[in-house]
Amino acid sequence: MAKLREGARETVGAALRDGAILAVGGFGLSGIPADLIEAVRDSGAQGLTVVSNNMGVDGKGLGILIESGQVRKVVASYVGENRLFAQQYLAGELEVEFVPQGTLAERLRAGGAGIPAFYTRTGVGTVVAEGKPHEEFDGQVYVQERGIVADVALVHAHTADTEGNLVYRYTARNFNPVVATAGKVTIAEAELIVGAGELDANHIVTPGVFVQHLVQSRPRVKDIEQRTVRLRPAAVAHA
Amino acid sequence: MAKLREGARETVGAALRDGAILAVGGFGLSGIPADLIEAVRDSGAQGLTVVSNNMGVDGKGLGILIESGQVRKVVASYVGENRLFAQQYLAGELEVEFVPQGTLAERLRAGGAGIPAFYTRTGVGTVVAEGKPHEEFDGQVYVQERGIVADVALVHAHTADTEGNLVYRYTARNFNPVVATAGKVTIAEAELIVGAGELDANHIVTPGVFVQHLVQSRPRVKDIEQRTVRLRPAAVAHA
Amino acid sequence: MPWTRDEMAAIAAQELNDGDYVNLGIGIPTLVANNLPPGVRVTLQSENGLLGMGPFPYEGEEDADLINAGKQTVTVLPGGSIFDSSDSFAMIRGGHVKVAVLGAMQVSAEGDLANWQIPGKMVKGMGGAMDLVAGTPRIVVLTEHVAKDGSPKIVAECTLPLTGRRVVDRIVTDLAVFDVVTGSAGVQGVQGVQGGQGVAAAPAPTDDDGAPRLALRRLAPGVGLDEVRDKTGAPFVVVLEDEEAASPPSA
Amino acid sequence: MPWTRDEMAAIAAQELNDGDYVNLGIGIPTLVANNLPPGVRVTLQSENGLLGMGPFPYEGEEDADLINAGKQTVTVLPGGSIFDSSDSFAMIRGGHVKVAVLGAMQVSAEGDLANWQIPGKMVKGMGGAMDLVAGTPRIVVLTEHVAKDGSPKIVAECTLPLTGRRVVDRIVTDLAVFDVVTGSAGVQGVQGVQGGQGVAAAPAPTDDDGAPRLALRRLAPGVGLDEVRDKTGAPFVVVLEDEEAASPPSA
Repeated sequence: MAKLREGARETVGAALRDGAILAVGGFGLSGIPADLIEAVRDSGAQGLTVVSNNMGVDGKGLGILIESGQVRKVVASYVGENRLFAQQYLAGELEVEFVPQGTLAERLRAGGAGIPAFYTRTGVGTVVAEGKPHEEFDGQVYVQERGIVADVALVHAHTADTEGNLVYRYTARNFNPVVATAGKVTIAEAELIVGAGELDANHIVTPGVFVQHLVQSRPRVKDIEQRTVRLRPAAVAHA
Repeated sequence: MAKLREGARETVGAALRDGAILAVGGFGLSGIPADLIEAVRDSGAQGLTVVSNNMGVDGKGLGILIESGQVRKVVASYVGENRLFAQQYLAGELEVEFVPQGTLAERLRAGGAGIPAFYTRTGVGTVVAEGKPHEEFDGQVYVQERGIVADVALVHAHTADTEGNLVYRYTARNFNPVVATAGKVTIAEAELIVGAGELDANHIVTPGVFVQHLVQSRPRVKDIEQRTVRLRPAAVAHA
Repeated sequence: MPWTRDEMAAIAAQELNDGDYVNLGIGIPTLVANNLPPGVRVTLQSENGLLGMGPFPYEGEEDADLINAGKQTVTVLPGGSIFDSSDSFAMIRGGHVKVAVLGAMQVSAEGDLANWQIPGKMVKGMGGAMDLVAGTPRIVVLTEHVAKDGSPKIVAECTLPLTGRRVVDRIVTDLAVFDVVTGSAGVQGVQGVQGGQGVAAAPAPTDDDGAPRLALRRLAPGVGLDEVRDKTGAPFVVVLEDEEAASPPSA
Repeated sequence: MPWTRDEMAAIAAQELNDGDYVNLGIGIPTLVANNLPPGVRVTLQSENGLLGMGPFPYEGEEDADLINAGKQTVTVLPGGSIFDSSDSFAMIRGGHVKVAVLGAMQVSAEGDLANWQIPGKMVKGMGGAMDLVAGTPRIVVLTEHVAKDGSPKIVAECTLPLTGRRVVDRIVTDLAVFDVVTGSAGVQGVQGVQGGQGVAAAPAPTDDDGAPRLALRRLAPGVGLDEVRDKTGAPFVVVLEDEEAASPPSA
């Protein structure tokens, strides 16, 4: 069964329906499936619920789906600086569910792992725990959080093989592996696609079983939100 | 802070107390921390609760702790062919809690991840769910299972660096990574120990934060429980 | 003539579609890998942390660090991957492995499975079987029709401790193939079979409470319905899926 | 004279022991890494999936695939490791990262922390802060003593939405250091300070219900107790930990 698909647009378009729950990998603008997000825009699917740690910035990353008005609800831990997002939110056009970052990661992992609910101390005594079941274990109070299963999951990998196995590069890994597990249909884009057996089985982060469709990402300069550098030590002169 | 220790015996002896809960990596005899298990025997610690997928075989792996009579309770998914184990169990000298393999893995992961309890379909309607809280989510009934935190966790890695980062080899990985997270004190043995930076940061499976002590394992021929092979195709004669 | 173990495995293998991820239990289920239909390539999962399990290694190439869930030395195919036990069962519990083929001590008419414990005798443990039957969308049981003492393995209700309740979808034995069906699913229209060798329509179990029930789907060549009835400890309806299995093509 | 931001960071850094795994929040907390006591080497965790975070890269070596939780380009030190977000928070929630140094909008006398939301203004989200305060054994808050409008950040009760309840262990400001203590813990024996510049014993808060309370531990050089009282919106006991900080050595 071939997982490799020709176009991001066709692949995402075929998988996405109006009102779908979409889980998207990435942290800030790092490791986001940029081609697949553009394909969501091009699909024209409306009323989407987007589950992702961040919502990009104005005009970049998931920000483009805010611009296009396709998002009905956002489930995220941090929505950063996105003016249009703020406008839509304040105008009541956008519903937002804030989820602590670790709880969000665990809810996605749980959804992918067949775990409908788990308990965490995170958020106990705060607004995020309001209305949720609480339970005491060994004298500590915990709040129950639910797993998240997405209709479609979109991830960005550095290298994939034709079996759908994925590896990531540095912190571009972030939410991608858990998002990959949480989709009923998972679509991965990869910068490099190699043949089966070219990745070391011991190094694979996302086994192919989680990936239904794979597309080659197109070359692009990756965005950096906070370009921070240090001065080079004075060069040592060599004779 | 140096994590590298000189002897398995001294390291385990210093960490272990009578009545301790011990979590041990490995699947069957594959990937077991053989030196560390011998060090437990040598420590003489009594009344141990041992959490491990299997209990070795007679005289091998965790079987040696059954022989030495140091184990009070076993938490495992499969205890295989271990006659002495059977004797001690039937004589009431040994308490056994059978836990489905996936639930055991998840309970160890949960314990290490600060999750006191989670829900699973596994075991619903069977003896393993008896007496445990049940809850319905989206029309399905699930049983609540608890995280496991061990006093001491013992794991076997293929390669470690001096920061305690671990990588494993093929299916000798098995329970080791989750066991490593579940110990208040985690002791790792490794076949090969390299300097910090010699392992690719992207390939590390167990980050050093989970490992308090590291010892070099001594060379030994690894046991194989079921040696299964196939016939080589007839050699092609070359001129 | 009852089916051989390889024939049984081949029947179970017909369940599998190209590209499926499959977990095969110890015993007869392992034979499924060698009896796949042409053009069907599946990826085998071993719950100790291996996807893309290959054949046994050549002699001298056994590796203690590369075993399957039955603790047998195996190989990993190109495109395979290694992961830890919690990730392995996340895969299983989450329903990502689509089919599991398992052995059985007993299967009930409602699809309950018992395959891990015989009280009074030594208890070995359930291993990963409880997770597999709870998490995997399709469970196929592959077993001899009767136990070594001749007693039925397919029973009205399991007397052995359960591995899972209402988890089995299909039972393949050396004598017959049964489906566990719910309500009228899968038994629409046909309430018996025409022709064949003494095969006659059986009344559906009268309880109509939505509980799953057994439907006989295939008989091994030359095996009669009476023999299957004799050796089966549970009521079943007869809804052969493939008349060619019981009678020669009519055209 | 109030402490500078680097001095504040150095005080917070005294919390850290050689070999500790530490998470530093955005803002002043990031300065802790540059102000460690001699001989103390700590490993920095960044909750987006990095352990062993190194300094910013040299210009031209920035890598969009290697950032910290503040979305700044960083480096990874030898011995560092990369993991996914669920593993990162397993580490945090499980208490394996021993100390977190965070900023604050408000801290209450009981150690409640508010640092993620100002209702009515735009809500940006809590990111990983709720997980960090819930899971990390020791939470140090590093903040200016008062807000930009001069109002106290240390308050009897937080009016802003909480990040966590009873989670803060120590507060380091530009004026003073406080501990959040429970019962008689940490305030045994000493009920005030001797000598110093107008520093006098303060009565312990009368409620003895086991709720945590604030203890003043250090004053910045030349900063008086009255100033700290004026600028602090919560009662506190005075139990200076280090008399040298308030008065010259007596011998």
